[in-house]
Amino acid sequence: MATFIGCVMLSNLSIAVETEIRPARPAVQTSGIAVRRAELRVLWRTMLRIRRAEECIAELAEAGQARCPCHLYIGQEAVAAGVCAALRDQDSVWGGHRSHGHYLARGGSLEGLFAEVLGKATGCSGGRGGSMHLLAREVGILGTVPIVAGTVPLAAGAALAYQLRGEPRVACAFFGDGTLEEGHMHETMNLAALYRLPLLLVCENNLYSSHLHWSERRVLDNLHRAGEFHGVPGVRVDGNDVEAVLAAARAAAHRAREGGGPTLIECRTFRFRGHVGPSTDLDVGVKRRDALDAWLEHDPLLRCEECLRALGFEDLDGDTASVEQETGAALAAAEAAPFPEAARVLKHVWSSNPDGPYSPDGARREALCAR
Amino acid sequence: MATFIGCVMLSNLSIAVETEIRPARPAVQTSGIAVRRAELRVLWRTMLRIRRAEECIAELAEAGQARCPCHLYIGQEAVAAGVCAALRDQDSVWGGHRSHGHYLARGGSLEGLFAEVLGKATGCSGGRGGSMHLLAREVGILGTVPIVAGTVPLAAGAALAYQLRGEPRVACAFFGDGTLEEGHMHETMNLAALYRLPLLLVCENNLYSSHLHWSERRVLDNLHRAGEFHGVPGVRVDGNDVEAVLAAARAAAHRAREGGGPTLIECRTFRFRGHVGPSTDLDVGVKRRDALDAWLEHDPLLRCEECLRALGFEDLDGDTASVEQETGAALAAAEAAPFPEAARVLKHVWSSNPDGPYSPDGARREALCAR
Amino acid sequence: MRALTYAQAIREAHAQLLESDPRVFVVGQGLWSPWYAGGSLEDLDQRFGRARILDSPVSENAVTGLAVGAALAGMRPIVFHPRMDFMLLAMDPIVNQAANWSYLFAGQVQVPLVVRAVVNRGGEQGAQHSQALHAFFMHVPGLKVVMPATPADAKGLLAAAVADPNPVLYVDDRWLYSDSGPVAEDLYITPIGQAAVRRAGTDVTLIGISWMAKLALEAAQQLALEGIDAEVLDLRSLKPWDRPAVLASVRKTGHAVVADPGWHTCGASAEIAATIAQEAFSHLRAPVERVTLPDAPAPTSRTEEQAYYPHAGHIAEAARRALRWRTSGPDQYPEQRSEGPPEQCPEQRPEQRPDRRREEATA
Amino acid sequence: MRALTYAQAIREAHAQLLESDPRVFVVGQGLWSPWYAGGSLEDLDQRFGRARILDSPVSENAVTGLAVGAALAGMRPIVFHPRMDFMLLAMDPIVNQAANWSYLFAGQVQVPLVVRAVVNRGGEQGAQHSQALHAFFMHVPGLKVVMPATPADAKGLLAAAVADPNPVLYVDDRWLYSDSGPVAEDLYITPIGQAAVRRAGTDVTLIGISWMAKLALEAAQQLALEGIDAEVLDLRSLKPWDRPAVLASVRKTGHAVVADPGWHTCGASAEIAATIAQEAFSHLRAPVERVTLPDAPAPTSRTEEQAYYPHAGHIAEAARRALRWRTSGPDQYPEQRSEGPPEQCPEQRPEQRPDRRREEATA
Ligand SMILES: Cc1ncc(C[n+]2csc(CCOP(=O)(O)OP(=O)(O)O)c2C)c(N)n1
Ligand SMILES: Cc1ncc(C[n+]2csc(CCOP(=O)(O)OP(=O)(O)O)c2C)c(N)n1
Ligand SMILES: [Mg+2]
Ligand SMILES: [Mg+2]
Repeated sequence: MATFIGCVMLSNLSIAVETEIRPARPAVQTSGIAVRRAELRVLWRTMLRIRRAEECIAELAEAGQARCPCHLYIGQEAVAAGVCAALRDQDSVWGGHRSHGHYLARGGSLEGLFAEVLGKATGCSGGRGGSMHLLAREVGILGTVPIVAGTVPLAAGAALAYQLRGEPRVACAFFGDGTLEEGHMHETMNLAALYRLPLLLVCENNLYSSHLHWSERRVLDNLHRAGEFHGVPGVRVDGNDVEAVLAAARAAAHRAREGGGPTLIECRTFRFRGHVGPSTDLDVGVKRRDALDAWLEHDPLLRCEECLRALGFEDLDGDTASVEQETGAALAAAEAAPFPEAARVLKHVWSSNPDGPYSPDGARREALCAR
Repeated sequence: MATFIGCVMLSNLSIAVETEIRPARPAVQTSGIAVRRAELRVLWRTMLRIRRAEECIAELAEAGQARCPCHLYIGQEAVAAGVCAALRDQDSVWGGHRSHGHYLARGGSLEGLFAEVLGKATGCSGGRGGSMHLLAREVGILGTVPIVAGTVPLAAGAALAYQLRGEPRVACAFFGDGTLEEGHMHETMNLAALYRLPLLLVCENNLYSSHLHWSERRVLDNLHRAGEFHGVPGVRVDGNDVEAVLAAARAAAHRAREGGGPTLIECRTFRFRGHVGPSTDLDVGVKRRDALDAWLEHDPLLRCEECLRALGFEDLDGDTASVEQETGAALAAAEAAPFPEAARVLKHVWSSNPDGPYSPDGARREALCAR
Repeated sequence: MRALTYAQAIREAHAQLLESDPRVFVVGQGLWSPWYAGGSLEDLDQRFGRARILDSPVSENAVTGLAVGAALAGMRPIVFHPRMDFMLLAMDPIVNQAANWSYLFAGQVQVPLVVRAVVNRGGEQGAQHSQALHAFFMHVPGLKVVMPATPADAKGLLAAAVADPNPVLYVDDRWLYSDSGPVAEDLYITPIGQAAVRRAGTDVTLIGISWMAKLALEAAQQLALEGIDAEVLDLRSLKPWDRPAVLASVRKTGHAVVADPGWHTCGASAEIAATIAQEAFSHLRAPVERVTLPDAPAPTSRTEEQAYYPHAGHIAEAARRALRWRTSGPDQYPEQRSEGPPEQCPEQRPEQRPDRRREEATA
Repeated sequence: MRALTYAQAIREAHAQLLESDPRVFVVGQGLWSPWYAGGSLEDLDQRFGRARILDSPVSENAVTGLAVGAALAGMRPIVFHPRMDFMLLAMDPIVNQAANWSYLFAGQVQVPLVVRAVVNRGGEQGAQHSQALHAFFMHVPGLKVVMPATPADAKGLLAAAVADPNPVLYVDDRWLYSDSGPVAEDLYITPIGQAAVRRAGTDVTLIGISWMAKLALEAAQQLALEGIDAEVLDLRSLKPWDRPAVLASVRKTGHAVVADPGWHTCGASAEIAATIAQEAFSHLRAPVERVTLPDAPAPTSRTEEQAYYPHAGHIAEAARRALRWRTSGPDQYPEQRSEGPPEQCPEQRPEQRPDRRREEATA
């Protein structure tokens, strides 16, 4: 285990890309960092899969088929795709309320996601969590839950577990810009620096926290510097540039795995839909309408696609069709799946106590089971 | 009310004095900032009053007469004296577990303090708080309580109240270096910057939090920069140099009163006694024994006294005698005062409900009252 | 009297309080949003300015502490938590600070603070977006707790909470927001600590909290069809709660059902049932029944959600059970069995388990 | 069997658990201090290294979250809170996270976490350094709660808590640290959920929690001199609690006193009393008595402290009261009166008060 006390170099990572709040017009060669051509195509496919799934979920929500609150990831796909491509299978990923993208970028089952969102027993969380609570241990999604900042200390704890066991694993927490307003984010950064935890802190700065623009919540636009006080180095990247994200995440993961400690990556991005549900939330915050128009021209998926076409990839339509097909099949399977039995409601309160806790209300419980 | 949103200048205050952890040998001309000669003498007297009171309380604790936990301020007197001298009568002061010095520097009654520490009904908190909970509204001590960081958001709230009412008042929170490890300190700094609150954040960095040296708790020695991320400017001063402290606090209070918002002042200092009680805690942390020897040569009271003598003040012994006399009289009065009636125990749970809440246990309550 | 919805009544109370008392201000999350607070704070920022209607960063702890400090400095803050679940981050300012300061300083200060906590559940939101934690705050000396069930009380109890010199937790449930009812136009106070008799009756007392008071009334209507005359009390205040009213009713009917929209163990229903059983001991003709949420977190799927939340039928059935006890005697009553302590279960890595050869003797 | 103090027993359990299971580690405040944990963790850092005995910054929330995450990642952490009062800052990781994750993911994950919370009171420490908040955690589904009263249980319940796949709150009271008693040398498990009969008796059941179990035994000795034969149960586990043992005893004696070192309203005593009154209804010959702390924060001065904390005499007196009920009947029993809701009281600036002319009608 690494020494606990020491001084972390703040200049370990030098690939910070400063981006304006209003994106510049999309450029084909974005970050200037070489990503292998085949790899870029995989990233694009990952983003496409997220985009299509989110559009499906938007429709399910609109139709009232999905009842749980759904926070859509459309517009931010490059962050999940880029970061997850930098991780290894045995690394763990932790998320929040807006985590469909993280789950899918890690390779989580589409059917499991749709089923979960629909409240089906076959959902990735057994139909107990809905959109806001996802689990896919087989692909290293260790948990996404919607208490803002809730999983970030947990990710640090997983990183501590890896360190204590001497495993070369990394924990990665995704969270939004608003999340840095929670005090325990700062506590966690101090702990991570102090214990030199193998931790990636990925801040998806989409400029909004619910209805509030960042300028209604803080005075400085400097989120990548959130950990500086504690000795956690930070970088800022264009979060709509999947190559830039991947490069920053690779550097940070490498540093973490080598015992260098945590890194904060601020990814500047924008959600094209509203805070929750399929709408666009044009009625809130400052500047949202203008910003949306500008960011739509900066669509991470289209940018990547343009880039691939410029690189000579001609056969993207085949991928589009296969993603379409996969999505449709997964949705059909999820729709056909059963809801959980009502009588399951008291199970799993305690682990390995299949009947749940003693029922306080014997009669009611019997009634439940009889339904 | 000032505009909420805007960018705070980080360079408003330029008097930062960098000090080493190990103090240099005491120098007669300390900060180079002109403080009027008469004022310096008052500061010295304030420090002396604190020192003598604390020594008395150490004895009361040792003798078992004071039973509540007492966190002594000996060694840090220049911070309370300097900061409080920069405040006005109607400003409020908030503190923590180690706040005898803050209370006395504001002019709180010695008898009220001794009585409180002894658990007497005449104590400044009515004998309900002991050493760790002090109140003296008549001198603007709005409350000191021992939950680490507990009163800092409260101080910000008082500052907000002044701002909302358009009063030219300032709230001042004293806290230790360990306190910045609590997340809500960071939340509070963001709120204070965002709302431009008239708030002084005085961090007394005595290098220890309980038994732990700062290097066992963080990787960087940079507490004055704690608010930078949020747009709260910070300065670092030699906390054993009462003139330097006063100058920094004056600048910060002026800035706050003018609508410039909060300032963090890190005062580097050292407690000569242990974390709690009269001992010196030589058995804990790294380097405590060496550090104590070095800091004892840097005694804020002696430094100020040397300075006064160099300035030609010859009659300091008279002051010493009068402080001695005042302390003795206050102690005698406190010792003679009665303990609270046992039957009072259920009172004040709710304000203006003199009998306290309904008693859950009627019989027991009667028994209580009969004792 | 004109009718308002519950949400409108809350909004009107805020507006009138802000109008009549310059010390009142509101701080918390969602105050500048058109949808966040379900209409209960709509446009207040436009009417009273964003200096008095402060939408805040996601910093529950410091924002609540800020309100406590402002209260100590002479203001009358209402700190708004759009979900009680998030308020768990603010337990220190509420429990350690607000609740204690009057006592700590022997009555020299008061904390005239309103902590408004919204319970927002159902809709497949799940375990972290559903909790009704009023029992926590009932447990803490120094706090008061109110849970209005009608539009009229939503207004009157908010005014009472603001007028009270103590920290008051005001809990409103989104399930009530669209309920409509008569609300007086002027500002008025519904006294804290007084239950309301929603229906007079002689056979059994149904004591309801928040929307369970509504269900209790529904249950009473069902029971009436069977010739059972239930008295329905809407508790309204949980701390202090109206012991005289509850005890008087139970002493009259001899039967009680407590219906609480919180968890069972150590919930509000435990306190009320224990108190009735102790203080109306000789009048009780059957055990006090408790209808609560089961001791489980909130699920999400519609099937489990449906099973999780009690209905009026559960309250009616509990009342019948109590009344059957009277007629048929204890032997007919199916006494509840505890499953006992759950057995120790297999570890993730069994070989690492501590030595269990020795089981310590208990006597 | 050799005797250990309660603090030594806790320390030994830690050492043996750390020795036998590499997944176990300890994190929290005071672990590298010679005095912070009252000897209950002495020198563990030297024996097991500071990587596994992590003294932490003053960051209760993140440190507890760290432990939750480590548990989810396969470790068996013990997170140490030297005072339960400070743990109020960690309610989110305990209540929103640890308690919910098994349920949230339909049993696919477990959180084998021990949260050790020390109650450290008396000594004129006052309101923010005295709280025993176990009732909060009893209320939360998904948590288990234990409160050992003897050195033997201090060891056995810590081992059980570490072995359990669920988050367990382990509450130890500093008032017990110097108590001495027999403790087996090897590691053993005291099963969670089982009460211990500390004294068999026939006339009244005294149910004690933590040091109140000790006082209950003292009370039984006082009562024995008067010819009253009390049965004493040490509850040991609060969630799940041993309903079969408690109910069996009360059905036998017909009288019960619950002695809980926590506040009254919505406390552990409420749940236990309500359950007894419901499930042993026909066997009870007097109301269940509750001996608790009064509903007030902890004072500091010695006079008030002395009045604040219950003594064995209070438990004995409660038992006598219950038994008198049997002989003399209800009319002799002084029924408790609530003071009713406190009156609205004068404001700091009365002219600013909301209009109170209209008092809303309740029916
Ligand atoms: C502790 C807590 N407080 C408040 C909320 C309500 N809430 C849900 S999402 C959200 C905004 C978070 O913003 P950000 O972190 O930027 O993520 P984004 O929604 O932009 O992805 C808020 C305030 C919550 N879920 N948890
Ligand atoms: C929330 C909380 N956590 C822990 C403690 C225990 N505690 C009391 S004082 C203290 C050290 C604080 O250190 P610092 O802020 O540097 O102040 P100092 O004692 O050095 O003046 C700690 C950890 C507490 N009182 N409150
Ligand atoms: Mg955001
Ligand atoms: Mg310190």
